[in-house]
Amino acid sequence: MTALPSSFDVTLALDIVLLVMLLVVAGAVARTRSLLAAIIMFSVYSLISAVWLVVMDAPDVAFTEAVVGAGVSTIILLGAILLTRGEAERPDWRRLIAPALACIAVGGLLVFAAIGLPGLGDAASPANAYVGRAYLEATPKDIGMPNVVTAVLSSYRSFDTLGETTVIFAAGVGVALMLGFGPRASLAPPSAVIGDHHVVPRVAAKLLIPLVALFAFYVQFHGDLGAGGGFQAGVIMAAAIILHALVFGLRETMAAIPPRVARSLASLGVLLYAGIGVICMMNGGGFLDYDYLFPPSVEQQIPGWLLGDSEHAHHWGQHFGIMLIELGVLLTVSATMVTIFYGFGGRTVEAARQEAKQ
Amino acid sequence: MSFFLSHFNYIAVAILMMAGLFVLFSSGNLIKRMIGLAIFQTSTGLFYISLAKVFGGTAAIAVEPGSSEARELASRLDPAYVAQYGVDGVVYSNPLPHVLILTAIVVGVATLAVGLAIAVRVREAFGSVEADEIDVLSRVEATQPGPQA
Amino acid sequence: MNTGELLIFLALAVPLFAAAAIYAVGRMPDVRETLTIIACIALSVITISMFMRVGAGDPPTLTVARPLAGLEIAFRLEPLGALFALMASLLWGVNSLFSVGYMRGKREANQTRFYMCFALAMFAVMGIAMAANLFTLFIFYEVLTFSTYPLVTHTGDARARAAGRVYLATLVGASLVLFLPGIIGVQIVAGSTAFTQGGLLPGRVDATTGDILLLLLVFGAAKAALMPLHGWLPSAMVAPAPVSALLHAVAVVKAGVFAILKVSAYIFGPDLISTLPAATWLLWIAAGTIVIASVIAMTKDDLKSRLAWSTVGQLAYVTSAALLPAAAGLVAGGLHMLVHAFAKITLFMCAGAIYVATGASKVSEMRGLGRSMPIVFSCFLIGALCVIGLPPFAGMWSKFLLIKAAFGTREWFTAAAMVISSLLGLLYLAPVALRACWSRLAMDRHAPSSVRRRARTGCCGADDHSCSMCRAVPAGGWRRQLSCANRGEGAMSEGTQDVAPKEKPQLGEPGEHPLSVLLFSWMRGKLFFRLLMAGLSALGAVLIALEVVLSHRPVTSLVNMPGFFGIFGFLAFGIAVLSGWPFGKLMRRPEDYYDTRSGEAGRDR
Amino acid sequence: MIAFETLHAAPPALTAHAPLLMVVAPLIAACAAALAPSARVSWMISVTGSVFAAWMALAVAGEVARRGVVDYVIGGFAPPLGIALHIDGLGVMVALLVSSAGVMASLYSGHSLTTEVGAEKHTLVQSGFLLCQTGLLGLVATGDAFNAFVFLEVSSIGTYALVAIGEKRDRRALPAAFNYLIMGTIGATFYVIGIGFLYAATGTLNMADMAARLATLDDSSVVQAGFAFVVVGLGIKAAMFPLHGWLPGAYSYAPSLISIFLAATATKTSIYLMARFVFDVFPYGAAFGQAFVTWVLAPLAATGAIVCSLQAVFEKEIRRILAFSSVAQVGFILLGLSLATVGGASAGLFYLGAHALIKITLFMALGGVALSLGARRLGEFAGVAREAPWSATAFAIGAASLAGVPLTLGFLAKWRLIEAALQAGAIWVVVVLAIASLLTFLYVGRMLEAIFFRAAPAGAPRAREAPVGVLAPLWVLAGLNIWFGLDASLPEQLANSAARALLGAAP
Repeated sequence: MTALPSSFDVTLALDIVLLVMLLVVAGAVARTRSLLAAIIMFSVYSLISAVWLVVMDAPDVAFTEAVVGAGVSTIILLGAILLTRGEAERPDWRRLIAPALACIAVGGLLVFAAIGLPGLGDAASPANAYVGRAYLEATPKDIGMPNVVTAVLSSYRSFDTLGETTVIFAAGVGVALMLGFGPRASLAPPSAVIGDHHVVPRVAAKLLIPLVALFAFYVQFHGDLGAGGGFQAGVIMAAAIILHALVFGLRETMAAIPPRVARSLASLGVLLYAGIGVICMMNGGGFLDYDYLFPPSVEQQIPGWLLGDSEHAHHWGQHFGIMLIELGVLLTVSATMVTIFYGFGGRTVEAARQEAKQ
Repeated sequence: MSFFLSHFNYIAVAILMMAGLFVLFSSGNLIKRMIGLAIFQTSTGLFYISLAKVFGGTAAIAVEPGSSEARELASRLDPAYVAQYGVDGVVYSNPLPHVLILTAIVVGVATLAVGLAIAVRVREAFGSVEADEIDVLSRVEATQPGPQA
Repeated sequence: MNTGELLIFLALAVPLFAAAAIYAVGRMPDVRETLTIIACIALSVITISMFMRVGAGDPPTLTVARPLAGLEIAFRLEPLGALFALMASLLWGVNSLFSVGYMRGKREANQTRFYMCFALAMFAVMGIAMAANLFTLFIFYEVLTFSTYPLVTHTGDARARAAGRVYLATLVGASLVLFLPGIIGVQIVAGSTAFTQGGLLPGRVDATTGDILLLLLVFGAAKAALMPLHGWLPSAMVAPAPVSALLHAVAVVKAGVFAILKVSAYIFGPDLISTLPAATWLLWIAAGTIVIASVIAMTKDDLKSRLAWSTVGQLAYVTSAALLPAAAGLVAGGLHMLVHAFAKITLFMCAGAIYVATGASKVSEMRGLGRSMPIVFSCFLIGALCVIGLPPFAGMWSKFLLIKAAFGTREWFTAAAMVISSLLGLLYLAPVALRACWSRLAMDRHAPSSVRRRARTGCCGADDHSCSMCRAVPAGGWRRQLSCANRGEGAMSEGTQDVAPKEKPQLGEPGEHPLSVLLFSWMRGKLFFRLLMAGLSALGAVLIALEVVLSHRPVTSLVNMPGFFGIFGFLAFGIAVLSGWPFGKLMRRPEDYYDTRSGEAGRDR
Repeated sequence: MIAFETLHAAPPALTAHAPLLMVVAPLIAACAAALAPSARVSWMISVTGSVFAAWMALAVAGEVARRGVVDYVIGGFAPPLGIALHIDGLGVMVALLVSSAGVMASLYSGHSLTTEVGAEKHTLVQSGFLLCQTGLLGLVATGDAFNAFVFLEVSSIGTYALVAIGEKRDRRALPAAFNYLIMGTIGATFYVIGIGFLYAATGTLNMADMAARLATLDDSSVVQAGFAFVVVGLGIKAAMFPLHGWLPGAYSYAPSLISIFLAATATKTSIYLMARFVFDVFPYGAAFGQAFVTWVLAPLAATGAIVCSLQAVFEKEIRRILAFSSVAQVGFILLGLSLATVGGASAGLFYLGAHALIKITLFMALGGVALSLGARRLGEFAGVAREAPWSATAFAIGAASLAGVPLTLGFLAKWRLIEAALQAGAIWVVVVLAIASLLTFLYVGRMLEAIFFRAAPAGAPRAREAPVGVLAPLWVLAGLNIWFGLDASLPEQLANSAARALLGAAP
């Protein structure tokens, strides 16, 4: 089966153009010595790859890459260089030989293998014809949900997602251990940083933050139907809080959501996720088998109109289960992102203080 | 030429990965290493997504069978192709790698956060984020006795 | 548990319990040493009753544990082992009495550790003696190594630590690299390592495997100090005299030759041994060891060093006996092991007594001392004559049996080596005592006469040829004697320094006996070395030339290559020498890596 | 001798879910520990979670002994669509190892953390420790290749930070943790790339399914590259020579709780996963896999065993000695596995278990003493035996076991390795083992000489004996070293069934 269209194809053209742009940006990151430039380039890299992902029919991934790669990663990186320094030292060219050789060797192996891969877009390749296709066919029957990616993520491979949520939680624990403690009293008052004359951003932020939070909820609950889900929503929710911290100062935000509460929420999210699994188990199913989310006596009480579609009524367990675990993911991701920001942000102010003293 | 086009993605992604790895290996600056690592991980995601693309496919969000949208999507393609590879008359891209890469991206940002947090602490402890300078200071440290509890 | 098993259990439990008890009462020296003596007596009673029971009925067997499928830690009483256990336990008692005197006299540190390790070593020896299989024997063989390591390094100075490192590295290295693979090989080939009457392996191995296993097992038992794995023994003589006695007479080297005897008798069996070419090679090596060690012993001025080299030679007698293709060899070997133990412990105790009393450790310093310490030197003479094998001492019988067995199996070379070595022994051991008694005191005119008088009171030790006795000096007198001895020591060394330049030039080293000077002084000339090198080169050339003519057992097709053996031999020799170099470097390198200098500065920051 | 066939450790309702509960119990405990109001409570939660996981691992062990393999489907979707846990004899062995190490470490943590980490961080440290345990157990239990990656990361991410908090004692913990993070992430990413190639070739992620499909495929460049990436990735994680650079630092400077747990488990689980890929997933009969084992794995393992033992001989800091020794011992384990016989695999896995026990003993004893002394270098440990005899003796037992002194577990482990090598006719392996063991003796001798036979310099700080809370688990472990040295039927049984599970189908 030929993989390529016979005529010129817009998708392929976009694909190639975007990849070339990615190559250029990656080269620029490698060359630049200014860390700020490298971070901005990396942000651009993420954004371009998000666009490329849309072209490649992966809107969910594109969404995540945009919020995580271009959003959160950039914030963390900027926070980090604020605390360290802005220039990288130029390495001696002789010390580039060994890395270059290693990279050429690994790259050679990759290219060697890539030549044996089926061509781009081959619908008959093992990757696309076997399990991938099976998901597309089985999802309407098993889950009854249009977004197959969400279905696979939260139901078929829900254990992966539990692990992934745990990774996020672990990152929160790690950052809190590294940066979360210390002389918190030295937090600078917001006026010293922002000043009262920054009225415009404050008013704008007051307007924006609820909207951003609302959008987060939209992304959260729309995940069944279109691109979106707990991760993206969680990051967006965190963005709202981070915006608050940026405009009103970390102390205000910490007063509203103390670091300890943020950490607790992160762990509660994972607990919620794992708890759903255990409930399914206690009702006689396997771990995370949402068909057993509620015992049969409860099942009969659920009115048919709740899901809006009688045809999908037998998927009630799946829907509720996915909703609940996505909620757990949202909690963990947003709380962890806030925790991470607190870590870096708290340090930022301290560092600024220390430098002012000297 | 056709072979080159159909495998261009893989080769480009391989080069991107190596660019990330090169930044990681060649740079002595811890922050820049983390950037390299992030590029390396992101590019790995691009590789998976390339695998998942199906020619003529659409995102794996089910289109109502028989709807106008489904008809419009099918009309662009050879009916035999749709019949063979479509699900309910629509050809979708493979959702599984998307799911995997969603996970991988999240793992990537987690790694980035922890790595940068450690880098910040390194700066606070050693006053530098350049690996060479830290090495020198570490070697000095090796001759110092440990603190007594 | 019947009586036999109970005896086995007690023989193991008594020394182990003694070790624990000694540690527990370490702060009370009198109680500690009483405990040691009581344990010695108890163990002797046990081993004597074991010895009486041997041969009556089924040998009692005691299985303690099965660590892995097919492996057992088990004990069984058999004649050779009972003999070894008896010998060791009796000598432990004698040695303990001696140690009390020696250690107190020298005011050594860490005495509790000393007695505890000694008891542990006896525990290991009992395990070795009664082991029912090679696996058990190996375990206790290693326990012996580790429990004696603190004894060898007892003084704790740099020299002792270096000796300890050589000791441990050689013994552990050989047992890891050679002994253990050999045992595992036996396990794989025979499915068991049990000591079996008439041999475990006959009928189960081909000649090549048998050769390899024999080489691994005999060289692996490095405690037997067969050349080239003998280096640890002379270097370990830095240890205190009771420890040397333990190493040379009671436990360590005897455990080595005992292991070889057991392997030969119960793993291979005399019949299989007689068919293995490796046994012949080993006999040659043993013969070489006998002669070379005796020659080296002649050149040593330090008495303990001389005795150590003598031990190397005498052990090779036992090894030879074990490898002679006749059961008679085993009997002779067992007897020689016993006799040598009693004789050597006498000699080492005498050396210790001389050292405690006068501080003299070199043969050259001992001239004339016999006049002040006649009992000690008489004992020394008896021990020496026993080692040499002169009638009417016990050594005669074992040597007689050994040489007879060698002749009986037509191993002329071995027989010749034994005879030559006995003659050499006559040259290097007997004169020590004779010259001490009949020469004038080395520092006669310079040392205060009180030294001699005090030296006389400090000495202890009595002996007849097969049983040693030790006279413990009443505790009250120790301190006085000690201070006298120390003062005497100081005075004597001063005296020696004064004397040295005035001594009239001699052909040999001071104290070297005239026969030795006569025989060997010519070796010290340059011409001799040139001649020697030329002779060796010529010999080598002849051997290489012979290669072309002689035929060999074809092992691989490579053998057909012209001059293969010459080249192979040269390369192997070169590799052996060169590989010794980095290892030696490793062992002797300065201890900077311990970080002592900065460490000391560091810990008192 | 425990007959696992008749072991019913848990009621049937729990046993049915035991494979999963083994993984999820520490996870829930981790969340609870993070919420705990005080350090004491979090410690109790940690102990409870670890004990529960170990209990479940025992229940799984009984099931595996009866049924051979335990599969547990998650979410009600059978593989290849869903994710299933898949535990065989090998998995049980490693799971028991990890969970019991977790119990020991958590018991120990009650006292060690108070001196090594600020009090405000205790709850989070316990949480991170439990997450690490979750990750390792999940890695062992899972039957899905990508799920294994996720758990690999779960176990790693928290650990990086946990290593880094060793900065309170030694600031070198920070660069070491950073290095560990970089190398660990590269390893995990390589693994993901390899899985990507395998997925491209087979279309599935379930390991059993993948194995079945690979068996029908021709040896293509895609599969070979997948193999290479998976093995290199896991090789980094397993500290396989020469990819071990991260390990000495990470083990040396971490708080002792973390060194204890990592030293006993982290590289072991990666070796486990690598073994599953090399022998189970890839058709071992294929010339490619065999060539890899013979010409790459075995020589590297041998080189690692010798070179790293040498490095340990010349190292000055006592924890670095142990860390280099760990790398060398990984070489021993891989040498056993590379024999590719049931005997060899059994010996290698036996060694794996033995080494875990030995290293946990050593690091725990060291932690107990070093806590009060603050010492790092060998010279500073002079005379510790007088001041802390119980810890020092336990250390000596562990060290003797490491060196392979008879009557200890380590000796039997070496015995089995040499026996397996001789049986497989691999004389050169015996030679390598002998040389490396000799070097092991050297560095073990150096450590013991410093601790036992050297007097502390005047004015040096005095070590205090470790508290009972440390000594109790420590002496349990030291006792196990001796007990198994006298009767190793339990580990032998586990290793044998593990080896059969691993190589049952191989020639």
